[in-house]
Amino acid sequence: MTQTRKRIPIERVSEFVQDGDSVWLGGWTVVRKPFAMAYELIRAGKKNLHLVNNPGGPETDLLVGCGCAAKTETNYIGHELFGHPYNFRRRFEQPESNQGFRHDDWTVATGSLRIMAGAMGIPFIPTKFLRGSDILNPELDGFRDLRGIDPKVPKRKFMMLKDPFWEGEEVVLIPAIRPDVCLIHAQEAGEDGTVRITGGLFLDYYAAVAAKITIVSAEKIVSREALEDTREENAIPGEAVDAVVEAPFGAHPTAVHGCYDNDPWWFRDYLKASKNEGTMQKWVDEWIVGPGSFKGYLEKVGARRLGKITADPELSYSATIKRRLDKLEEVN
Amino acid sequence: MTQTRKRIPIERVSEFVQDGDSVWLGGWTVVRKPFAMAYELIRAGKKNLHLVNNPGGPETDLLVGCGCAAKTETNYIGHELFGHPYNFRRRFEQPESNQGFRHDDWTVATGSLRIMAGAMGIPFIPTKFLRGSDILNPELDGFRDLRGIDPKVPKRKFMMLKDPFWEGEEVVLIPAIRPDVCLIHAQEAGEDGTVRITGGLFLDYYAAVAAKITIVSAEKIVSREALEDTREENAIPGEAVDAVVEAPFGAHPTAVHGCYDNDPWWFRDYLKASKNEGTMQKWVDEWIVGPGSFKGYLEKVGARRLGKITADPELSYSATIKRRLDKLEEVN
Amino acid sequence: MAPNYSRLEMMVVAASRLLCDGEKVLVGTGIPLVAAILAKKTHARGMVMVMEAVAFDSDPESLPFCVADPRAVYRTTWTPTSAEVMCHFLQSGKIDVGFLGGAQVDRFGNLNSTCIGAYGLPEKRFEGSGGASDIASLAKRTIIIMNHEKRRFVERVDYITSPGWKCRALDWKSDVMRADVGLDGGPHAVVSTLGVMKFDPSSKEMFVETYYDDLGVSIDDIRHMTEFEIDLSRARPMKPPTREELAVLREKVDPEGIYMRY
Amino acid sequence: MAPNYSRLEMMVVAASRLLCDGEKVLVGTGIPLVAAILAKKTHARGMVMVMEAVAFDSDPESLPFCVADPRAVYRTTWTPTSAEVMCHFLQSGKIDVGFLGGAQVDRFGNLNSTCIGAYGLPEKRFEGSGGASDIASLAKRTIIIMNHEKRRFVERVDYITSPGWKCRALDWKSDVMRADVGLDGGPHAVVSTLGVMKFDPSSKEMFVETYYDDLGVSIDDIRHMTEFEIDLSRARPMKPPTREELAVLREKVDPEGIYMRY
Repeated sequence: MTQTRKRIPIERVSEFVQDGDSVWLGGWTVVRKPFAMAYELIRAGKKNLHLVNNPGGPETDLLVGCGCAAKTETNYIGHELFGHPYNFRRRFEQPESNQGFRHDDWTVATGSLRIMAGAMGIPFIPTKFLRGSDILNPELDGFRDLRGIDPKVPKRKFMMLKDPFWEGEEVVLIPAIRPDVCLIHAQEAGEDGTVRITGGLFLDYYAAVAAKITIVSAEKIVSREALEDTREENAIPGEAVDAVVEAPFGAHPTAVHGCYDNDPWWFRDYLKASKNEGTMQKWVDEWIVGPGSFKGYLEKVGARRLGKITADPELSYSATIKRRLDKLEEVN
Repeated sequence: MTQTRKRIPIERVSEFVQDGDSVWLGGWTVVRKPFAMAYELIRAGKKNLHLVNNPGGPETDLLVGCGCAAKTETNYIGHELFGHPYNFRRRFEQPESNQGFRHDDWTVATGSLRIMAGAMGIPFIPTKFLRGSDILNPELDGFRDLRGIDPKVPKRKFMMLKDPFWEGEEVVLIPAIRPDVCLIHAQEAGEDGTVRITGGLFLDYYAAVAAKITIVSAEKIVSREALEDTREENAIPGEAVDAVVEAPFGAHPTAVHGCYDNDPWWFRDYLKASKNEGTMQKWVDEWIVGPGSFKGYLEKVGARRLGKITADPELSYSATIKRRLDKLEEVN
Repeated sequence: MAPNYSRLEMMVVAASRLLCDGEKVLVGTGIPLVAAILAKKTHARGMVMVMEAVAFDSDPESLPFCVADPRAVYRTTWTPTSAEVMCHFLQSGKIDVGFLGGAQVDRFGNLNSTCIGAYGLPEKRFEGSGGASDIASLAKRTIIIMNHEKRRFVERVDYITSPGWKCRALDWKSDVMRADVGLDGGPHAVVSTLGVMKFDPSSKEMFVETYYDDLGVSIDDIRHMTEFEIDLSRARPMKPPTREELAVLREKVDPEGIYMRY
Repeated sequence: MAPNYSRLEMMVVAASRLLCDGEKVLVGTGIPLVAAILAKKTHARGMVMVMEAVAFDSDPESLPFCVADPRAVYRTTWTPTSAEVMCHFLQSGKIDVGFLGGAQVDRFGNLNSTCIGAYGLPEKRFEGSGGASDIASLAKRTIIIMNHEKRRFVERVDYITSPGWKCRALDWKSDVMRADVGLDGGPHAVVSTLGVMKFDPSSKEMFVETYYDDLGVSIDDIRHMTEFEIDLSRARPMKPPTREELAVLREKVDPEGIYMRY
């Protein structure tokens, strides 16, 4: 077996990400998002990141809001039913806050195909989706002025080709996604990087393989022997992972199957704060800069709130938490 | 949950396969091959089948030897270290036994890509493999005279395309595989068709989704509740399966992880018999036609031999069986 | 006596009735999820409810907050990724019904969930397609559910996120029928807070099939709340929710009022 | 005193020595498997042994009979399919070493495992490429292992299953260097029952690096058993197997003699 020990402390994550890198953020909207690592990137003041994911959640809105991202390339950025991605929106709706920000719209299926192509090392893949939609409208291509110039952006958004093999249908060729860095949060990982994920892998395996560098934070670092016992549940081989971080509650405020649920208090506060630049900056100071570390952040969240969102082991989610922000009761 | 009960007796399998169909045979060379179902096709006298698999094992050599197959399209047909696929070979080496038989050569990786494309419903997929190899040599295309004529054969074997998105590499477009029928043997299945496979799924999921009709035989039919408990190990959803058959030892003489090992006595006898048409026909009469059913076949194999190959539950294979055919001891 | 249910509830019940037992239904986050679960817990027990992120043949005990929610995979027997759900099942034509919300719809059932106003400098930017464009493209039929407002039922959507019956040509310079760009399926119904709209088999334009008469909705209300001219000639009153439908919706599907905002 | 080991054993030991600790090695069924397991159980404990069907980071306790054998996945932590191994790891350039057998090899390391004679009507038809063509195409380097016979070391292989240094052009009408068809990597060594051959960095032609002197092999033997002209000027004697190498091979790797035919 491979002998490499890849464990690093969370403070070292930002060394693996360079300004300007394309970064895939694993998970799905408000589930299993690599928040502890995203907070590190913000504290390290990363700039000009090109964020790719499928789809993006609060971590993406936050990185946009903190000025870390110059480009987003995804099918969705939002908080599901909790509310709207105000930082992301502001870049569009208020030209003065745009700051050269660019966004390229895709879809869940085509993003899946594109990161699969990236994992396979092939430059493109055909699809039957996108025909008839403005998502391919060349006049509405958010990356139009970057194509052929920015090496992290494909030279074209798509190409049509008539199938030469079967019925001769016109299909759409779409480019692979090739991230520089992939950040994933998982339930368990081994010292060698093997990753166990339950209750939904999303596209994390493909992204881990497609990226040049992959870092996984996990609720728990487990032994090789434990991972041998869960073989059919292990989702990513250690060979696709460059570093692992032990970070309990490392996806907070998003949910982790079998571990904890969404933190509605976080969403309530964040949504209120993110509605304008000023309150947003105050929120960042209070919740990210101030605590100074992920440990400090969790202490600020508090054991009672973390207890409230802890999952029922049988159900894999919290059976008691309330999720309506307008009727939320305080915990303290 | 879906309520459909899809269980059929093994005798009904042949109703799902029509003469001339393209048939995907699951498993991998000498592992988890759908033998009980292949024997049914032989007893039913199926003709002109177009066999696709990745790769083929003794079941393919046998179907070729029994005159059931008019075409094979795969990367390998053989018995691994046990010996050579004499029936398949004869179609090439002895023109008088060719009978219009056609073979199209591929590779493991490109066969994988092609059945993935079939599962995705896209007509082709790009690859970086095959360049520089005679496998694409247009003058050595085994299906050359069928292209554009036989609707089960792609109009072309491949097409070159210069990548328009990234570095401009010349890649090879290869056609999807779209089987009419997929036959798989698994460790467990539910009445609704959900399939649990451990120790190697091979390409069975993709083939099950790509095929118009999928039939799964399983060592054991298990309850919905049992399948809920093994969720992360379940490989194929019931929605991709049209019928399930309970067939203990249904992959004999090939190995099934956790259940039984290869039967070396079978390979010894088959290899000896398959060296010429006459002894082959005798073998078929003795082992397939004579016993009349899979039950009769297993009785003929005998409980002692089946006991010998039964897997150690901890190891998932038999720790005691000897695999050198030249030193095999009899069991009776 | 005033009805004891809301237009939101009527909308969810009306939508749930369009789902049939035995169908594979690919459901989006939000109200579609509520209506699909209601169907599954009433008349369509054998419906296979699929969500793009991970849930396949889902039968949740507690209402999922999104399509990736651990509630959605409780006691399922398969946890695919969006590669399997969207690329293998949807792209290969194996999904019977797509069930979607949106911000704008037009007479041909084109859906916009991207932005209001010009794409480059919109008045309002939304979260984006998610899987909506994919689902509307290749499900065998699509059901749309949304609030009935004039700014939502528009003459022409500002951006075609999800193609309806008449959508962009492959040169993206004109509009053509969806079959001309290789798409099967198409919008089957738009279920709103005022009624249920369907599409004329020959013109492919939206018409009113039923309206929520019992809740005081008139066909004139629909006319006024719809920016484009809509055929009202076939409109008939909607059958109110049954006691069972309301009870299951309120007590089992969304007791917390997460989506129904009681 | 005559050596207490066979040419087959020397070949397996010589091949195992070419594998390095820490490398990801994609191994074919048969003798390559034996040599790779020997390396893993001696000097290359941290080598990641991968097999195309399912085994990833394999460290079997009992010799697998093929790359799909349950023995290959015993206590592994991941069971991929050939889609992951071949398409994700190999195609994307993540495999360090490909390790293959074959029926014929030529001076440029092209391998044939398809047929002897004309493709349409061969003297001898073999099982086919399996994963050999893929592995030889995109592993960072390829090691070939085969019996040294004149009918196997040929001027020109009858069919290029697996491309070597000079292979088919993209019009399939001429031969070109592999870089010209977009392939990286290439044959690194051919380990035979007589010696170890490498490829000249500039001409890309095979030359003899070592021969099994202790077993009575001379460079003239290699010349006579090779159909094409081969450079012998750099040949030096091979270091015999160590006691440990032989002990591990005989007692741990293949005690039954399945591959080694004791």
